[in-house]
Amino acid sequence: QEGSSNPLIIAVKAEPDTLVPTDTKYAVTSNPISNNIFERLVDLSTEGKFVPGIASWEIMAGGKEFLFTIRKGVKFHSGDPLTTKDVEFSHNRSWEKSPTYKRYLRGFDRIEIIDDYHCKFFFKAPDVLFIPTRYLQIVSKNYFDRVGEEEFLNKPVGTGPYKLAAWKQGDYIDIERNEEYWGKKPQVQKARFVFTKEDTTRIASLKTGEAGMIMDTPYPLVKDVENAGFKTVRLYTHPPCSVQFHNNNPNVPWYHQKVRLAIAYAIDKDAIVNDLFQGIPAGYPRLAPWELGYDPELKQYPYDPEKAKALLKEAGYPRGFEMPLYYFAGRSYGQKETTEAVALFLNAVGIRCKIQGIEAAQMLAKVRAWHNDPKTEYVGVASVPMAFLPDPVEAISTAYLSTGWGTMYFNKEHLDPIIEEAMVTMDDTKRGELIKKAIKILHEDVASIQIWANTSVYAMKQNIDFTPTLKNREALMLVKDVIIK
Amino acid sequence: MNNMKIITRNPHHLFSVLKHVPVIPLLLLLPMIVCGIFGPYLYLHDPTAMKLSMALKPPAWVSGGDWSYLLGTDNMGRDLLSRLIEGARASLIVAFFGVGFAGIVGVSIGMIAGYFEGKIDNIIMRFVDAQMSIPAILLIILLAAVLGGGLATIILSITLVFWTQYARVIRGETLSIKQRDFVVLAKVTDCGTFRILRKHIFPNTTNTIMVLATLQLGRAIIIEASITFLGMGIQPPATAWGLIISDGRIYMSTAWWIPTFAGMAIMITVLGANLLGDWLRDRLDPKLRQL
Amino acid sequence: MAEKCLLSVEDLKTYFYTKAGVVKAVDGVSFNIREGEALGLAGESGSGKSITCLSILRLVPQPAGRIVSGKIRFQGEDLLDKDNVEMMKLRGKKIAMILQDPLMSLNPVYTIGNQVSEAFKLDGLKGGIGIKQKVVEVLSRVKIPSAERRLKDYPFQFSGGMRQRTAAAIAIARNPSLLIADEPTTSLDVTIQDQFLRLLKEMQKQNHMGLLLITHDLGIVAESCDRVAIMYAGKIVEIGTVRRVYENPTHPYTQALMKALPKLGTRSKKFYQIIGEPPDLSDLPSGCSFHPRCPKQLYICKEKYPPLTPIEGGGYASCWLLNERV
Amino acid sequence: MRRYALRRTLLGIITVVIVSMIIFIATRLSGDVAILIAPPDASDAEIQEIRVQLGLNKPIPYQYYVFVRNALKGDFGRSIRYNRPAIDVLLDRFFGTVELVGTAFIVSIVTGVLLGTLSATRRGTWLDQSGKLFALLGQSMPGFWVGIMLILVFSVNLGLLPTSGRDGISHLLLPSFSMAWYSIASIMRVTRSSMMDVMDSEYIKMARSKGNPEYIVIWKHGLKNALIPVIALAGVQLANLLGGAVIIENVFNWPGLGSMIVDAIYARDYPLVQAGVFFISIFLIALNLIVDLLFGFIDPRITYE
Amino acid sequence: MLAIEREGLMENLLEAQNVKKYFPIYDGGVLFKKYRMLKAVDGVSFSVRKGECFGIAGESGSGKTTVAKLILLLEKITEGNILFEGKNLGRLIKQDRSWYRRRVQTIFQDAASSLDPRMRILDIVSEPMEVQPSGTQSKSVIRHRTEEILHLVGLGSATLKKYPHELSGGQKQRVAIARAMILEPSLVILDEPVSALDVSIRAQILNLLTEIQEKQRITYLLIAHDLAMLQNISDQIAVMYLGKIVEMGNTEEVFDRPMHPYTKALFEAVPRPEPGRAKEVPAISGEIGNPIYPPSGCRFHPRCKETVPECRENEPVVRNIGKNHQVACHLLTRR
Ligand SMILES: Nc1ncnc2c1ncn2[C@@H]1O[C@H](COP(=O)(O)OP(=O)(O)OP(=O)(O)O)[C@@H](O)[C@H]1O
Ligand SMILES: Nc1ncnc2c1ncn2[C@@H]1O[C@H](COP(=O)(O)OP(=O)(O)OP(=O)(O)O)[C@@H](O)[C@H]1O
Ligand SMILES: [Mg+2]
Ligand SMILES: [Mg+2]
Repeated sequence: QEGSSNPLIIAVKAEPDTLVPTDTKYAVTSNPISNNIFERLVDLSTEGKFVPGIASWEIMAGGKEFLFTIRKGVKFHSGDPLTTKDVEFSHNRSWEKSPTYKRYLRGFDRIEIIDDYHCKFFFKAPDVLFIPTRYLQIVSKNYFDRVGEEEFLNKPVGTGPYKLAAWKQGDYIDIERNEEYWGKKPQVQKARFVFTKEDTTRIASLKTGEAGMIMDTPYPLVKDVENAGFKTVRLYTHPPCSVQFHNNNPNVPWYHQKVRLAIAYAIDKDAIVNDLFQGIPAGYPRLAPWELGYDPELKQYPYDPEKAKALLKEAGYPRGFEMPLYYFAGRSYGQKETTEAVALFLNAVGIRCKIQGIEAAQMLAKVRAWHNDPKTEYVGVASVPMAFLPDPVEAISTAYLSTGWGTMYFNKEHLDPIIEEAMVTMDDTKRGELIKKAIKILHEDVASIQIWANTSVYAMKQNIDFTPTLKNREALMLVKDVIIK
Repeated sequence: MNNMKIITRNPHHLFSVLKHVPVIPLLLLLPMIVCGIFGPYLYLHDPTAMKLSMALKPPAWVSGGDWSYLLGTDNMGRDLLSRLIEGARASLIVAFFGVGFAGIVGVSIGMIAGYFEGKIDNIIMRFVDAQMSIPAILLIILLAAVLGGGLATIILSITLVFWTQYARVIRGETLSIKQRDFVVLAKVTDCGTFRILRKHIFPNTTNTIMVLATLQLGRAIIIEASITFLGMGIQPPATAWGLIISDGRIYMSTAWWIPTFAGMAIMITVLGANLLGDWLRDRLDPKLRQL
Repeated sequence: MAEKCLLSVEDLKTYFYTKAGVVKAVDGVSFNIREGEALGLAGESGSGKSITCLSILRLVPQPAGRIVSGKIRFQGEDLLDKDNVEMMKLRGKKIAMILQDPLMSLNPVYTIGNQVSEAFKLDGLKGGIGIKQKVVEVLSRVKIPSAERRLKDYPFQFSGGMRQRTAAAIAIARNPSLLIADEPTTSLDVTIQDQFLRLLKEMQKQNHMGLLLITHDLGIVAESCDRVAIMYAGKIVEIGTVRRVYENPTHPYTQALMKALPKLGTRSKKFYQIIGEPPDLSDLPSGCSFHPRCPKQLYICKEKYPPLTPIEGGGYASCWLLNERV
Repeated sequence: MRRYALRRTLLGIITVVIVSMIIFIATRLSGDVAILIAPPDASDAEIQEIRVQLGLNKPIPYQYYVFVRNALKGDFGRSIRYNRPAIDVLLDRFFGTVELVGTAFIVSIVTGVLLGTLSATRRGTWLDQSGKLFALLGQSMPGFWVGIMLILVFSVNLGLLPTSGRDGISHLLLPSFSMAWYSIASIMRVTRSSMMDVMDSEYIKMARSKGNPEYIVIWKHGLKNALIPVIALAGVQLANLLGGAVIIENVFNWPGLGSMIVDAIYARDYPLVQAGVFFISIFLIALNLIVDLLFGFIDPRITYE
Repeated sequence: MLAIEREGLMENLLEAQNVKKYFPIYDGGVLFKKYRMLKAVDGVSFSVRKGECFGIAGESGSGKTTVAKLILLLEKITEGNILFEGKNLGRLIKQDRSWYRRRVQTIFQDAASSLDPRMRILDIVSEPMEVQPSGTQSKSVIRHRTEEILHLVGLGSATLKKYPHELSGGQKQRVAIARAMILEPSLVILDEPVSALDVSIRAQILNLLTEIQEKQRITYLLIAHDLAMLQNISDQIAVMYLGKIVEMGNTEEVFDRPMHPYTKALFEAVPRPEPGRAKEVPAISGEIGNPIYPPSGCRFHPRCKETVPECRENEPVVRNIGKNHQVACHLLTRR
């Protein structure tokens, strides 16, 4: 059956800053919509394997060169054909606009256009992340040249299965099926993304039938929505919510591994996942089973307050101590709740937590200032980018390499060499072993305490079918996979 | 010449008015104030003691409820009643200190503007105008972004936002009191400016201040709740009603008691404060009816 | 004195039911006014003069005030029997009123022209030139200079005297048979007051109006009224022709008032003074309300209120001294 | 009148200038946008680069000068987040707010004045009592709570009205009422008491004694005078409503300036915050100016200095 | 009466020499305001001798209160001098000022508004003592003196603890008097001291005032509308019209032989409690002029029934007619 002419209404949490993928600063809010319009050079299968889409590739020179072959006959919504010029243009624009892109392509050397359908990326060292990050999305150079900057931004055109129909700022974005799509024709003809920040309202809009589907159902409401006769499906994305330590300062108790271990034992992670979040988020110890380097042996430290107290005593803190506990105050559900719960568990073993919710902009500034400050006292509940991206190397390198981001944990001696090696090991099995090793060190040293991993819950009407798979990891929402019965 | 007019114009004295008891406002307010002050001695459960296994218990009288958790529990298994009692404190602290500081600032500035008039007055009033043309909530959010969230910030923001109304009203009062004969007479008897402000003008504005303050209490509580609701206000582990609503609003359909009771706590307190304000206003000076 | 009785008030009682108690603002007042006659109602502040005239118009402040009993017969009909609509039609048309404060009695936000023309509109006249002419005419009658140019002015652009004359113009616009003037000149200067009183007299003569003039200035009564009633604490203590009351006051209160008045043409630094203060209407002294201040009080004064007793030379007074003499 | 209008306008302009300074300084003090948009492991040099790009490396007075210079040309800078001219982003949202706040405002004034007058002239009746209760409740509940409750009752349970979005009258009802209730209450209370004062005045006695029917006394003589404090309050209420919109727009997912500004503050999108707050203030100042002039219209004494 | 007999012996306590007070009135201008002058008092000279009661009469707006305010240092003199015991008020230094303020007190018309509603009677009455810079007296001394003075005005010690709104109008005015008298001033300015009171109370207050004057030999400057009262109480009287004194002199003299047409008209206009008194044709027409644009020449001429051409052109000068009687009118020179 062809999709009806009524649009499928999908309520999402936030409005994207822009749909042009090369320009976005807030990928999380852009992706669910822009990935229906734009495509990446590297596509994903439902199992999370990298597969050819608008291009196929070949890795050469031990991971230093990547040759892309563009699929012929692919057209942008503007009618312009997709060529390597567009790839180059997209690359350049991303390089210029997106600091994140620039960082992902750390070892990038140059790009070479061979002909309209072939181009080659050169790297200075083997880059294991270039393909897995799939960061490059393709915009049209011809279109840009023709319409200029403003229109390029306001009426973006991609090669994807849907094209932008309308964007009412602050209200909704309409997309409609691209009838000339090179791939399989999706069933849904039109869809509308409405931005409903307020969780309660988003749920209500599903219940009243205004929305056919909503994203980011808050965990406590999943049961409620199900009871009201709606279908829910889950997508296990990461980043895990974890307790993190700044271990640069030898004068704080949590500088000592024993204390961190005690903390790990003191927190009942299962209770948080099951009672606070009704069992919805996943409680992976570190990596998810499908991830490279997953270690089935690795287990969470169990909840054992007695052991925690004993460890504290051993470490010389029989009567506990005072500890700050920061979190990013914002509006993403779960962080604050987790923080409060962690504080309560820790209080029970004598660690008196001073919770401080700090708004993102200020927190980031603080973290930045703390980076190299050996006097910092920081323990926080936060989501470190852990396995958010297809290859754990990316996350481990950004979070735990001593040159990484506002990092809290350093282990120059043991960890850095392993990570550095993993970063240039193109062979998956070998890299997997390295990752396993690094993770083990992190786990044993209690660099951080994983509590739960983010899980996106989609709720929809019964007649709508949508099963998020690993290919939705960044995209989060691909309308082409939706079937309306 | 009309007796009637003289009677109503005669401003009552605060103390003589306070001898009477405003029953309903006090019935509404007193429990809240008692909770705010004696909270720690009142609650049955430690408001921060969570038992995740007890999460989301409904109020006692609803099936599945537990009489030791009279109003049910929240998502962390904390006793809602105890949390509401604890929350009273934050709300009242914000309200009292915010409104109090705003009063001190606003009244002093208002008296100065009104008494000296001229340039000072002009400058002050332009600032007041400017500030009043930025909606209070927006200004507070901006301030919260500058100062970071938390109790102190909210108190400070409420002070910074609320002083203007005092300043405006008190300036007006001062302008008219200043014209009254007793102030002129004080000048004739060689009272200094400070003495006149302190002994003659200020005491005559206390009625207005009291009325304004009680009416603002309610607004302060609502603003605090609103800011907290937006995530910029009070942060845990502190508890405030706005925070309970804010955290509990997603339970609206599954655990209605959390946002409902917290909302009612706000409503009752604000209602009490407003009623008290009305009562004071009617008693002290019917002229103030327009505040 | 063959004139018909225009208004007769009999035993009027108007009370205010307040939290502090019942205020007997008007407590058994009787008098009458004949056509074309001017009655002065004098008395201290708070003695119930204004409430008396508001009662006549049935405009006692609601909801506290209530006409408790009595009869107000106007041209033979009892006003207290009329319903609101009938009263409304009577007001302004048959009984008009001028209030004390010229600043307050004109609506500050409407032009003079608008407010005066209202009176005519109530008579069913539609707006336009016709009304304007009438407005100008009535304003000229009260001697507003260049009235036509000032129709668009607001009350605050008029001087006190002019405002008061405008109020008078509104009152006489529909040729009422009774004009009630409640202290119409208190806030005016003597020279302006003089002008206004003359105007009032003139209008009264022209239209053959009954006039109830309320004032506490005995001088004004003497010059503008035929008869005078002296009120004290909600009651009329003495009533009679002006000449009789002034030359031969009977009630001790009237006597005291006459003596206490500073008079032109004399020179003495000592004035006759009435001791004490006017009573509180919600807590009147027993018996005769004046007895605590009365220099001639008797035993009975403390116990019973004296009845109105006719006096030789005309009029009545209510004092036990009279009764004894009788 | 002309001179009065001119003076008020001049004062309005001074207010605008002060407002722009307050906003400008507050945004600059609120944190560093560069850190927020830079990737977490960006070096200090990279961050500085972003600052230079955004013109944030210059001293604040100079930045202010640039802001004023451009603002006078109608250019409020580019939104950092949306990478569009701030004024465009703003105009997309502006009418949403105007629609919402405008409706709420008109509803509050009309209902407030009507109820207030009725309640004042029928003192002590059930109408008065229930009016007072309605007003008291409205002033005692936070708007967002009312909003959430209304959604629960009218949308979810009764299914009568939509929960969110901006699409015609049915979408407007709940949000505008959750905002307006407070204002209706304030306006009603002020109208009521002001009307009660006015109805005690001499000119009302005079109007009655002229033989005017009660409706003329109330609606012509009473109301216009009673409106004077109401108009003064209207400006304040408008500011309240605009502030309330910030929250209500979030609750009802209404595309307006309020929610945009809150997001922009979170994102430290200075140009957008500035433009947004500034726009709202100018809007308010302009409306207050109109209110002032209206004052002159209703109360002739004011313009006559 | 006493005053006149001893005339030669008495010195002037207060002397006004061609005193002017102009108020700037806003008159347009948006950025830069423009002003016009309101001539509230425009060249007034008089002298008040020790121990006497000097009355000022005149219509509303004629500048009576402004004169009082100038004497009380509540307004700055625009031009001219006021001398008190020979000292020029315009040049008082700080100590002199507080000395002067102790010597000169005032009582206003509306007692209700001249008592601070938030203060107890004790504090109200004793305030002038408390703010004395010279050696603060002890509380008991102050209290004693307060009781004494309250007794003088006929109020018991029970009033000490009361608030003004607990008192009646007459009592309030007594309190105001007590406050004015507590420092034993030499000059008291009475601005319509009884016009807000009921007829039956007026006499009490006036008697009290004269009693105190006799006891303490205080000088009064009495401002009033009520001519009958002025005639009875004051020794000297000045009649003001639009900021100028039109006639001044010994009270008896002025009342017996009013010379200025305005004075005559004023006397004529006063309603008298004498039924049947034949009144003349309207005493006076029109209203007092506008002090911003006062009429040319004699300010009274637009309302005057006896104008001569000069009246419109020249301001009449003040002339002595008789021993203690001055008038400013062109008619006099004509005669
Ligand atoms: N609305 C009211 N509620 C209660 N008492 C009232 C009201 N109006 C008047 N009174 C009382 O009624 C009494 C008579 O008042 P009224 O106004 O008639 O006095 P009056 O003789 O006109 O005095 P004045 O000379 O001051 O005008 C006064 O004691 C007053 O206190
Ligand atoms: N502060 C002031 N600013 C401007 N004009 C003033 C001021 N004070 C008084 N005037 C004006 O000066 C003139 C004289 O006023 P003043 O009060 O002295 O009159 P008055 O004789 O006391 O009148 P009344 O009998 O009404 O008390 C009036 O026209 C008044 O409007
Ligand atoms: Mg009266
Ligand atoms: Mg005066």
